[in-house]
Amino acid sequence: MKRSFPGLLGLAVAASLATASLLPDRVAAQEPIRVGELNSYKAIPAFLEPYKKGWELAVEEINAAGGVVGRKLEVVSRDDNASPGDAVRVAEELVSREKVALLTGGFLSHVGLAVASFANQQKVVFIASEPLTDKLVWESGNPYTFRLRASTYMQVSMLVEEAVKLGKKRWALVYPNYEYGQSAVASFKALMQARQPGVEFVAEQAPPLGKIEAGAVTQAIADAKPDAIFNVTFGPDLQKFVREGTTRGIFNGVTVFSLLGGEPEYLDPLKDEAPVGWYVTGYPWDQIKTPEHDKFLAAYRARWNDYPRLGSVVGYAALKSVAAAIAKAGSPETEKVRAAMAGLEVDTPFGRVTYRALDHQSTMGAYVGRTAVKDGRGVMVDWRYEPGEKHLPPDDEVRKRRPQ
Amino acid sequence: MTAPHALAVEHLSKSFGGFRAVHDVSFHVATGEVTALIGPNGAGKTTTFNLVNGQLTPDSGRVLVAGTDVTGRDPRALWRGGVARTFQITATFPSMTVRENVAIGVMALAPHFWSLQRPASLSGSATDALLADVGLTGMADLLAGTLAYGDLKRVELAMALANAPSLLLMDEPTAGMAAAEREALMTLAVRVCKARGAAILFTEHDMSVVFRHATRIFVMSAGELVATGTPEAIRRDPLVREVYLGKAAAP
Amino acid sequence: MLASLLIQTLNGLASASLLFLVALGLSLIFGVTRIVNFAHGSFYMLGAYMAVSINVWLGGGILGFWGAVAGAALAVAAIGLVMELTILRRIYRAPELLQLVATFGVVLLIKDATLFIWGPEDILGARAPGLTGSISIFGKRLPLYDVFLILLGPAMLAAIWWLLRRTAWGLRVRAATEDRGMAAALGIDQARLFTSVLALGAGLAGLAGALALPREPASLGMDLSIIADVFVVTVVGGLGSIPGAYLAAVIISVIKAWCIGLGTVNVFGTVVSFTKLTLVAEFLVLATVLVLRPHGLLGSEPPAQRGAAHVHAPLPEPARGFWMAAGLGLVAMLALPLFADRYALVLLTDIAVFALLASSLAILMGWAGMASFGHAAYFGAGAYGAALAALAGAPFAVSVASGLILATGLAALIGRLAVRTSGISLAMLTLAFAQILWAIAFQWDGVTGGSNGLVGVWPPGPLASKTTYFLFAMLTAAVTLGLLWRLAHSPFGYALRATRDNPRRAEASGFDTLALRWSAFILSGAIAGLAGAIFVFSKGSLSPDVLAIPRSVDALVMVLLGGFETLAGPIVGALVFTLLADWLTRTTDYWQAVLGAAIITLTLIFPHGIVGTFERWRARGDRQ
Amino acid sequence: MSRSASTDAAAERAARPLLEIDGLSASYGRATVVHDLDLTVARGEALVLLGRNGAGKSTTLKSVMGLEVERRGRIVFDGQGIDDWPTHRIAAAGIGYVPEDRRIFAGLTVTENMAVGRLPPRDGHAWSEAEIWELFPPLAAIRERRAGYLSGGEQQMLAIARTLMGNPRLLLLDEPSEGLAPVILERIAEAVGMLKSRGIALVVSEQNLAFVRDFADRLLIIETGAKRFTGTIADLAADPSIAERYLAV
Repeated sequence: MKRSFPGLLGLAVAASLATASLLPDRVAAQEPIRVGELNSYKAIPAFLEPYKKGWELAVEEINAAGGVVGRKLEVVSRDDNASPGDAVRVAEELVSREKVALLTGGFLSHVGLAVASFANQQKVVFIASEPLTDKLVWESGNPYTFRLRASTYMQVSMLVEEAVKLGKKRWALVYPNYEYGQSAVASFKALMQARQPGVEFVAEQAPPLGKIEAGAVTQAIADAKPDAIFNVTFGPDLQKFVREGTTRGIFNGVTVFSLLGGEPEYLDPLKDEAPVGWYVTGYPWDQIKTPEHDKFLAAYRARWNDYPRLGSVVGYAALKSVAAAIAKAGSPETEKVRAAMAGLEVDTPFGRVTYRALDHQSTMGAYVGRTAVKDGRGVMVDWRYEPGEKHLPPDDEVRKRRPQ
Repeated sequence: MTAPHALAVEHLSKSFGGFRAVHDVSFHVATGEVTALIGPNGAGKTTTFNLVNGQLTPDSGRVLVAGTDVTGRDPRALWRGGVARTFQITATFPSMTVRENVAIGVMALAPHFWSLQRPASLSGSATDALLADVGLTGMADLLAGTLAYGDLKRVELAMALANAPSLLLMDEPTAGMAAAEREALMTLAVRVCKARGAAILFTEHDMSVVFRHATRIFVMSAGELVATGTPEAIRRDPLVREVYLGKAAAP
Repeated sequence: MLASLLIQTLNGLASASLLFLVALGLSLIFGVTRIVNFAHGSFYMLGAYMAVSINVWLGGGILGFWGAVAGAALAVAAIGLVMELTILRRIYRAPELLQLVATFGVVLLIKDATLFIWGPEDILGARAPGLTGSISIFGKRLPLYDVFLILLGPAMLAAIWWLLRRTAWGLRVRAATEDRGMAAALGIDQARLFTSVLALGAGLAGLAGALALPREPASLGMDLSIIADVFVVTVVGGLGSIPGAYLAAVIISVIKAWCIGLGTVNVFGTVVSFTKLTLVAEFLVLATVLVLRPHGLLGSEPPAQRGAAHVHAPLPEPARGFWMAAGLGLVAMLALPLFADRYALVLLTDIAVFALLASSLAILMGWAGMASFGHAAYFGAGAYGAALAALAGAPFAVSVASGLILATGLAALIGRLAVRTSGISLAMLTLAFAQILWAIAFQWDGVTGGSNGLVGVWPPGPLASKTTYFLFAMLTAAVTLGLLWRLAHSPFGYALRATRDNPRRAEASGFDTLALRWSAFILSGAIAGLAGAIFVFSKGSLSPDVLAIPRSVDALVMVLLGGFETLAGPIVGALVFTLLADWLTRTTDYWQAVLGAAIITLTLIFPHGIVGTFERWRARGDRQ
Repeated sequence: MSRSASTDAAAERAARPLLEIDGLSASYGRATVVHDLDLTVARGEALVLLGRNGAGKSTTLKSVMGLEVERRGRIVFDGQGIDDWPTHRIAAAGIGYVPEDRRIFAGLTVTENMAVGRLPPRDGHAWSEAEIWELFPPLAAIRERRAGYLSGGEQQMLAIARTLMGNPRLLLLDEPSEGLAPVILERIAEAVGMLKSRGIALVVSEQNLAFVRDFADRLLIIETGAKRFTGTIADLAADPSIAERYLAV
């Protein structure tokens, strides 16, 4: 019954694949500056497809204007399979095989943190565009990681500004059961208690992400008889929440605050069922009338024949940040770029933002306003731009939270 | 004191729900004796058999093997106590060779499990002897899963004998075999057991096998032992003829 | 309070109906074809998307809504039919779990196709005309549509009961569920019956998807968010038991609704958030039920399907010269850093880790005959154990050992309960425990870092280099696998396979089969834990996804693609799967679809896994 | 013209044996069990396959049915080559199969088991439940009982009854006497004899010569998958060496 090595034939099959994967690609001698981009495209397509269009537009603009430091910019984009382990491998591939100058991207917080840790170990600059977790720049902050988007804390702070004005006493909280929802609610509680003594939190619902039992959740909230609701759910959860809550009449006479609720990604699918009068952070793309946004909007529409979502702005601004950093550094060399990132100023569709030297967080803000339904779709009204720098804790506190 | 019986069953009873499957059954098998347990379907043969081999625990009564009370012991403990068995549906390890099958039977006696060496029994003399006894030396390297049924029966017999048993329990050993083969198998089993000093208790539907090989026969009906005796006595017993044998026993 | 509880119960019943509808199809399909249809959630998702499009096409209104519901059910039924005709029909005789892998390929295909056709944005469907309002119960409002759903569940239960008990088709289905070979011998066209069952099952899932639209938007996450729940419902109810599935759906949904209704409660000074329990409620129910009743609430021991029964392949002793060849191969691998670039080493480090993980699973599946759907539990435990020790300042070796010990301990604990069951029950029990562990890691912020996980877990000193870490990983994997291969033909390996081949004979030959199965479980967990510990130091961070279902599925796919009854199979599986995924994600935007198609193709070409099928081809060659 | 042609064809078919097996080999995975076997069964004939278990009797029957074995060779039933047909089509063509271990549907009632086997009438006749109760009176009393609760003898009757509902021309009985008490055997043998008298051809695989004595037309002894002897019971009796060798009684 003795046999020769059973796997030989199987290995032969694998070998043909191996040659495709294991052998390095040849890199041309006269090359553009390569930027590594990685994101969870297949897991979060609703946000990331517009995001990709955003950065593609930015790259085209940059290269049309002659590139940076005399070289074209080339983005090598990868799917990280929404897995930290895969993301780290992809990052390694981008760095060691594609020879990218720096990394950007990220949506999911845990993936962003994993890539940040990799960036720190491998000494590669990582400009995290979207991961919202406060830890990315604070508790787990590191010298090589920077973040563009306003963090969970900052966005909560923007809404708290409005909430304290109303003086509602009994609050119900609903948030997806993972770090983003938890820290949003923790920040909300802390900020509210500091600024409005006597505030009560009468109900707390933490449905699993993407699996809200909306009927039961809205009913439980109604039973607690709150004056106001602070909602952190988004995506399909938010749509279910809105529809069930409306049918059951739980929003009647109750003020609702909803983080991210005004972002087109989450507001548009609701169409004429979009909630009315909710306080939200978001992106009223059709109403912003600043020169920098007008220019972006026109270019985006011309390029993609579609209107931008918030993801488009983030993707666009991320690549603009990359270009600005390299331009300021005068070279794509890591340590120079890293030095340039501290205090870097970048023009984005939301205006000029600064990457703070203190904690590597950019001051990109968000729009805060209320929802309404116009022409059969959800829009933001009474909105205003909240700059990011207004909603960051005092420097001392940041230093305490960030390892120095 | 005479030597203890190979098997003694004392007042064994077992019910399932309200159904009295076995009621107050007592019998014994002497050392080296070949005995058969017969009876119509549903008479309690299989239950009795499973009470003896440890798959079932009796509600009351005792099972003694070579004088030791083994009531309620599991099949593993019985194996270590010298009780071997074969199954009605031949039980072997089809993904392994005949030699491996037999060697595994031998292996369990002296397991040095966490050794990374191949089991000594694979090439041991005990395995060789068993293979030779049942006439399978030439087939030792064939996969058990590819053997003909009669050969499989012999593999199983060799596996069962690996613990040098004092008692071999055979559940319908010749089920599914041709008459000639039934003879051959039972002759082999009896011969090998005699040589090794093992007693046999078997259940069987083929009366010619029973009458030819058993020196004593136990007849069960409706959960009770209704007759015990030599083949000749059983053949003539009118009660046995009525409940079980029918015309088949006509001389 | 009582009124709230009542309303929450009604909420639960409404959710239960949809869950039941999906589970119903899965249960029917499993009963007759023995296929664990992983693509069932995809059918549900497709139903929702189809209904959206058909409703628009029909111009909305009453006709549009109900026409869309019917149309979506039919369209998805047609897709199920096509899947049966083109894929499943070819692999009914392969080992059962291979079909699961093929349907996993279908999941990937359908997901990308849906993205391609309907785009990335969630689509909120129309409400049911006439059922948009609500009724008032004790001053609380219950949507009319929920009332409709509450009634729908029992109505569908009755309808299917009637179909199975009172029609000729139902009689055939029941007969084929017990013994499909015999049914064929009585003149029942098995192929047509399977096709019709697949179509009906898929249609029911599509129907549920369409009917879910008034409550939830069509989104690309629908497939995976429901599939685990549906498996749980089917198994808790008892495989193949239709009333059992309804009962299980009701129990799980009502428990969840009650947890939500209870909200956050102060119990003797401790704040307990029952709503957070909904994250894992169904798996707690599953674990409890299966430990107490291995065949589910209303299930009984599934009859063994003849003809489909799998005869395990022999595991011959390695030929002379094998160890020499393996040693040379290892030396070649270790010399690789001289030629390959850093990324190749990183990729091979991953492959070494997954080869260990897959081999550990193959011990269970191949040697012991126990499938685990939750093998990520031990991998993750190894990773967490190692990471926590490292972050606490332990030296590298101690950290790896900590991971190993944690994984081994967990495997011992879970194995103790799991090895008493077998088949799908065992597989689902391991899944339940893995999910419970995942939920603990996900929630226990103070220790595990919650959903964000832990960062900064890099190996110290010389091992920090990718090259030395590759050498370490490769050498560790090689030594472990070498010992494992020796173990396969040690007394333990033989006894284990004997237990798998024929537990009663093994028991009668003096082996403690339960202890053997348990030992295999522990050994398997230990090796998976070692893989996890090596993994975490190669990645520098970890999050609960190391414990999650996709990781377990990946391991299963590797083992089955490679061939689970061979020693080299899991390694080849890990190699092929990792390289394929790596290559495809870099090559095409629609890599999920291509990977899905590749998996399906591989299962069709190699029904016994790549190595296993080659072995069979050669065995046939030998015979002729 | 066409009418007479079809009559000719029918006549020609009627003249041929009902079942012809030519050069059959069959294997399970790695094990080849039947080697190059030829046999024929005439219309209404009862052929008994004798031989030890594993000799290939069951496999021969399964091969005819297209069940669970890999087979090569030619099998012609009623003039049609059926060796590449799926099992259900073979059953529909008029071959009934009663497996060795009966394989009744344990969760179905007796009548439901029979309903599963029901096929359209053949040669103008369809077995009715009443005829079945007549053939196997014990079944009538337990018609609503789940088959899983039946005794071995009752299960054997049900297995035959269920197959009869398909109105077979040829009945394959695999070891019908296996595991049954002698008193039950007599009843089953009687029923099989009745089926033969109604014109149903039989292939019975058996080890128990006494069981088939009353209805067997011809015996065929197979060993290790090949034919060793064919003839009547009288032929067998006339050659004591054969009886000695294969049927030590």
